[in-house]
Amino acid sequence: MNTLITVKPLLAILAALCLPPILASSRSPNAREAWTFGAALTMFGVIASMLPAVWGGARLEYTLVQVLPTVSIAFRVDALGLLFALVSSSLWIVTSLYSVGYMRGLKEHAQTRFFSFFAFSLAATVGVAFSANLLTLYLFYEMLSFATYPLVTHHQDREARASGRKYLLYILGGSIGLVLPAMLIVYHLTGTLEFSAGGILAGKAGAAQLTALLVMFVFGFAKAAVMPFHSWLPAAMVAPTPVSALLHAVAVVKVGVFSVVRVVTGIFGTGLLTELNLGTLVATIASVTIVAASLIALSQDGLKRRLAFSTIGQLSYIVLGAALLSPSALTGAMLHIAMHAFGKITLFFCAGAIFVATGKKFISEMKGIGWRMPLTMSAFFIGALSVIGLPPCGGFISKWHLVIGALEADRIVFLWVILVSSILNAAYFLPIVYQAFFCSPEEALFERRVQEAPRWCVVPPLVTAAASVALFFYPQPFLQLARLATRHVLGGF
Amino acid sequence: MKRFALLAVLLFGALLVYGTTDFPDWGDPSSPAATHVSPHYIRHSLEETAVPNIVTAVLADYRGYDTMFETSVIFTAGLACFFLLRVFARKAPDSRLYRHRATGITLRIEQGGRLPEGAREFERIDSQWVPYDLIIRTACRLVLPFIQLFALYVVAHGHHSPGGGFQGGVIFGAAVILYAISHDLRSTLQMLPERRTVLMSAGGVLIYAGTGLICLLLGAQFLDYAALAGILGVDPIMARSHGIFIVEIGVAIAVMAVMVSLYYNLASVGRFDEGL
Amino acid sequence: MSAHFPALIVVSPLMAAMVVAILAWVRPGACLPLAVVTLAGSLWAAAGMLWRVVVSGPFAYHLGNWPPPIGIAYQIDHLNALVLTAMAAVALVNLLATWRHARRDFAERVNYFYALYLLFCAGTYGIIVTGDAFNLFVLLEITSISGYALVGMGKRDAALASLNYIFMGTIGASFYLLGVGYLYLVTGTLNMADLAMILPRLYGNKVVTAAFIIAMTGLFMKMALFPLHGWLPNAYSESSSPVRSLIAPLTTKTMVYVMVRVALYVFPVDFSFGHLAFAQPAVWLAVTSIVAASLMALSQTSLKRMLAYVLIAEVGYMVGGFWLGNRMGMTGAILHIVNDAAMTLCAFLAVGSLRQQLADDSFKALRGAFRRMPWTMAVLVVAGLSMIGVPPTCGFFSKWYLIGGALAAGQWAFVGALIFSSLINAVLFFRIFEIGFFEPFAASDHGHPPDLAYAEAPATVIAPMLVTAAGLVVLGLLTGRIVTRIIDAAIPAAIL
Amino acid sequence: MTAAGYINLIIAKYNYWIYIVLMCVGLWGMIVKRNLVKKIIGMNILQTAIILFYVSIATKKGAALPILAHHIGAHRTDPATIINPLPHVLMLTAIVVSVATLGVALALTINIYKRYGTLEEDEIHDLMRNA
Repeated sequence: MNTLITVKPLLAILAALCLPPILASSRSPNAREAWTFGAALTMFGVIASMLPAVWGGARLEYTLVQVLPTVSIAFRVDALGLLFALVSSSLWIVTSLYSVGYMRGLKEHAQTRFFSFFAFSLAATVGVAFSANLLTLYLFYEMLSFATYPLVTHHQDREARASGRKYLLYILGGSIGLVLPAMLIVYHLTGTLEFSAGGILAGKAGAAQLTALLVMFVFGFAKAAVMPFHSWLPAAMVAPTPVSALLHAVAVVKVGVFSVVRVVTGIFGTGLLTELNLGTLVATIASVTIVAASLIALSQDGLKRRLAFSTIGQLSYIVLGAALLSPSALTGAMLHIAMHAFGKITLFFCAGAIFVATGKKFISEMKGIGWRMPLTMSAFFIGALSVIGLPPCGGFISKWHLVIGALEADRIVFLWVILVSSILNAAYFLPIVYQAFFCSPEEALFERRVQEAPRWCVVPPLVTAAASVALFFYPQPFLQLARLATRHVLGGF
Repeated sequence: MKRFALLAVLLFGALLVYGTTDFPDWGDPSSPAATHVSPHYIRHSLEETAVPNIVTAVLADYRGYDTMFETSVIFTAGLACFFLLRVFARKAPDSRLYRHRATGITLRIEQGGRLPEGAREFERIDSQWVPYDLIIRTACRLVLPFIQLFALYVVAHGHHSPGGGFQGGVIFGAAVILYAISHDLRSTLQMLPERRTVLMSAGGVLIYAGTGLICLLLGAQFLDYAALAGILGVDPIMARSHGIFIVEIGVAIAVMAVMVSLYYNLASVGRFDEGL
Repeated sequence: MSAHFPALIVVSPLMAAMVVAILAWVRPGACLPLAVVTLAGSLWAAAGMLWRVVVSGPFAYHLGNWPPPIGIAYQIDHLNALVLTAMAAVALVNLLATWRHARRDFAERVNYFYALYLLFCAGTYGIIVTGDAFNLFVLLEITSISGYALVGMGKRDAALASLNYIFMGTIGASFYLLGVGYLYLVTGTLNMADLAMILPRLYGNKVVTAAFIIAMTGLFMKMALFPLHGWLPNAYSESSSPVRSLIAPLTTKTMVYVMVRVALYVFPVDFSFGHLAFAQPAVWLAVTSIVAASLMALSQTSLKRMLAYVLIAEVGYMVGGFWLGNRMGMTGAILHIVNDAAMTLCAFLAVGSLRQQLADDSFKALRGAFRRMPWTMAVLVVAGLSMIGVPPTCGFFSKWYLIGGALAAGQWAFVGALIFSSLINAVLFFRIFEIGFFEPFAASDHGHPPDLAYAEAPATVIAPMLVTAAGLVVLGLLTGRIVTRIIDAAIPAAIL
Repeated sequence: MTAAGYINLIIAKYNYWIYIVLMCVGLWGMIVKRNLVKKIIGMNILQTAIILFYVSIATKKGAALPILAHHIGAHRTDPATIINPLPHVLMLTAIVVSVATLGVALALTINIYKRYGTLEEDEIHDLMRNA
């Protein structure tokens, strides 16, 4: 494997990081949105331009500053990081479109602040994706925590304050209380924080200590929303929908699971975990979360809350996949980062579109809405299929790999977990779609007159829904990256 | 509180007693303090600085840098009192008291009024005024010149006998304060206005530090009086002696001015109208 | 001229103070420019010395050309050059940021404020560069007396707070003086380097042990380590804002520096850390200090008092880190002297600005502060993040070393205390941010919050604050260089 | 140690015992007294005790003042016959410091009296609580 030194990862981050000052100095809304698109496209362009090199098996590195004598703030673009960055940056473009429609449609206040912190969050997300070591990852992880706070609490009312509190309590409590000491212990044991394929902890500590460390990391990265550190996510749904869509279905939560995957593969190493049988521990925690979250989702009436619990469950698929430690499971986990992202963001976009058009938030108020908003609800249907994991949607591919992975690892229990939860997924999503389209005219709460949300709220979910379908037929870009990453993680170059 | 204090004090005392058991005996000429650095001063100060008073030599030369800051501490205290107490927005007193010199009859003029300037037969007095004791007043006037002369002697003769800038400055300051006590603040202020005390106190320290700075500008280390030899036209060792004298004068001026300024501020509570 | 920097850096603010006192009567307008130019010159000299130390190693300056231990010597090494540069920068930035406030708070006496300010700085710089144990006491008193005066001229109960400060400060300084006297008694010298040479012969001597304990107790009192912190909250909260943001970063940090200097370079390392069983109790004291101060900070209702308690906790960080006795912890402590000075300055400047514009700094007055004073609040956010310990601000990196050192030393209580204090700081600061961000609430949910008048401070106040805030991040990113080039050389090789 | 030993110890260092007593008295006054001026007096006693301590170091039994006659050659001066000048120099500084501290403390006391009309700490605290 050859290593290229290039400033591109930094450029990708700077593309978003430079945006807030520009926004702060521009007064007109049109200019503001134009700059946002510009930044999103630039970022995507820079990230996409790294694809060929990574496909070719190269690794791109850049050291920004030697911040501690043995640890630097450094970037390394490998297949896994690029996969995540690609998903986030491509969806940022779509979300920017959507945000314009949503924020204008609802005449929200403080839009400059909104777009600025949105850019900050994306910069941090890509930073996490490209981190070469745990310190850099932690840096961007914390940056993301603080950048999303003003977005979660955008409405500045009492409910937002309560949610913001909960959000910070979990996220900061986890990162300062658990991840920071765990990271320092790792540094103390090994003298380095560099992610490396075989892990760095092998032979440095006893089994009990390693177990404690692993637990600290898995729960400490509270953005991964592994139960019982999950309840910030439903609370964070008070945010404007674009935030929920991109951050709480893609960027923030995936940063959590991405960090867990990175730590599991790069710090502990799959070999060490297999040896100590620690994978099973994490997989069990993840399984509990998957099933419990799906069950809770069934009982939620708020659409966004149901989506949130669904997200909690889906995130743990990724953790589960990583914890199974078999090649297909790892590939599936990484693919699921992408596939779930496209599916779930579609669902959130739809939820937001419904809110903009009708002001409805609860599922029980949405009977017959399919007649009024057919495009939106069609997109919703496709998104739901993808999240459940049914063809012809991308979600099927990742779940397929996970199932195969469970078989490879010879863990039939977890195969059942995946299957049961898929059924539960179907049980909490499909009724929504069914009621939207197939309820009797008497029951319907809406007139049979097409009245969609503003254009910029409708196009994005259609785009992402189409993308979900397309990913079923052409999963190549992500699949190849995921396979590369798996090979790298398992040490076979 | 008392119990806690007792405990703290006893603990502290016990610590001191513990340390003291290992002290060299009192007055022991072979103790480390008497044998390490100080013999150098005793043996060499005369040949190195041409000052017979070893304390003066150490104070103003070997550890002259300390002494510069010591003078600055005094200056700081003066400035601090001024800063804390001085009342700037002076409002005119509600009433003024005037005493007819010949008869002792006292007039009280209300609402800020005052007697015309030419009324020489009246003098303004403090509200707490008591008839001056002629003996005290006269005696003070008589001894004041001698006190001041002695102060100058103490400054000047610091090289050869106990004394120096601090002692002389304090005595001089005491003379001014004695005048203020025996007469009143108003007449003292006419002799030595507040502005002059501040300028003198700062100027005194500046003389000290400036001497050091001149040494530095002449290419030597800060406060290396030997560098002044060229300017003073003497050999480097005498230059040290003269240098010490110059800074002692600076110290004396600063200390005197600060003493007086402290008295002004404390006695009049910063109002500069009526004192003790 | 640069060879004379060690003397000039102390003498020039001193002489400038005298000149300012004279100019105040002659030409009042010239006082502020003179003060600023002098402090800028000091910073330049400090940076020059730091550069020289890094390039060509430590050097000494013999005042009056008397070789130590006969005369007084200044010893410039990596440790004090670093601290000196930080303090000089803090003093300059603070004056630039707060002279407007000073004009308002002190009215006619503002020129004497500048003179005292310069004296305070001269004393602080002197404490840092001096190599003579007694000279340190004299300089300490210059700093203290000017500090008492500055604090005493504050609002409301300032005089009482300042008098208590005098009592505690005098006891602390007297203890230090007594400790120095004890050492003089058994060694016959006052020069720090000379003391360090002689003391190894005197390990069993009870006088040395007593000297160490007495001097350390005095220093603990001066640096406001719990439970000797009583003077600090009142002194800091009652003084006026330009004074607060000068004294808060400089005083306690300088005293921590003195502790480091005394324990490493006056007493031999194996005495401080090996012979005496002092390190473990000191760490426990630090743990108690951190936990207690953090809890007390929670119960405060005004920003400056809250910060005062946070400051006491930070003192615990440094004391604890230092007495861990290993290289990493000590690096953290020294780094934190610099970082804490910077972040304390940053926080108190923001508080000063808030107080000037909103005329009150109780939590209630902060309602809507983010909309009324966005820049000031942004600075406060950066300072807060640094105190919480969020990368890439400098607070994270000193905490990194401190926790790392504690892990290496197996001091789990200290690890716990640091994490606990970080979390408490997060609560403290976000409580404030919440008030500033959410309140006053809109009339209805999801409505637009009410409009508030924009009340940001003038640009001359904001610019230095922004520089400080940026400095926190730059300091954080430079941690690697500071540690490898400066702090590694500052810690004796005997510390592993 | 025998009783005679203790007595010898006490006699040999008696100046030092006195400074310890003075120091404790000063500290006690500063902590316990509730009147601010008394506290200031305690502070001065504390500082004076240290001066006594330093000056005691300087003493040598039977030695003369550290002022030389001009005609005495330097090489003929025996350090044992002249008391140690250094502590005296240091204490000149310490005296100045204590005077300076006293000045500032008194200035503050005046300001406190102006504000509260009393110098009793308890009464001041009552006033502050009621305000």
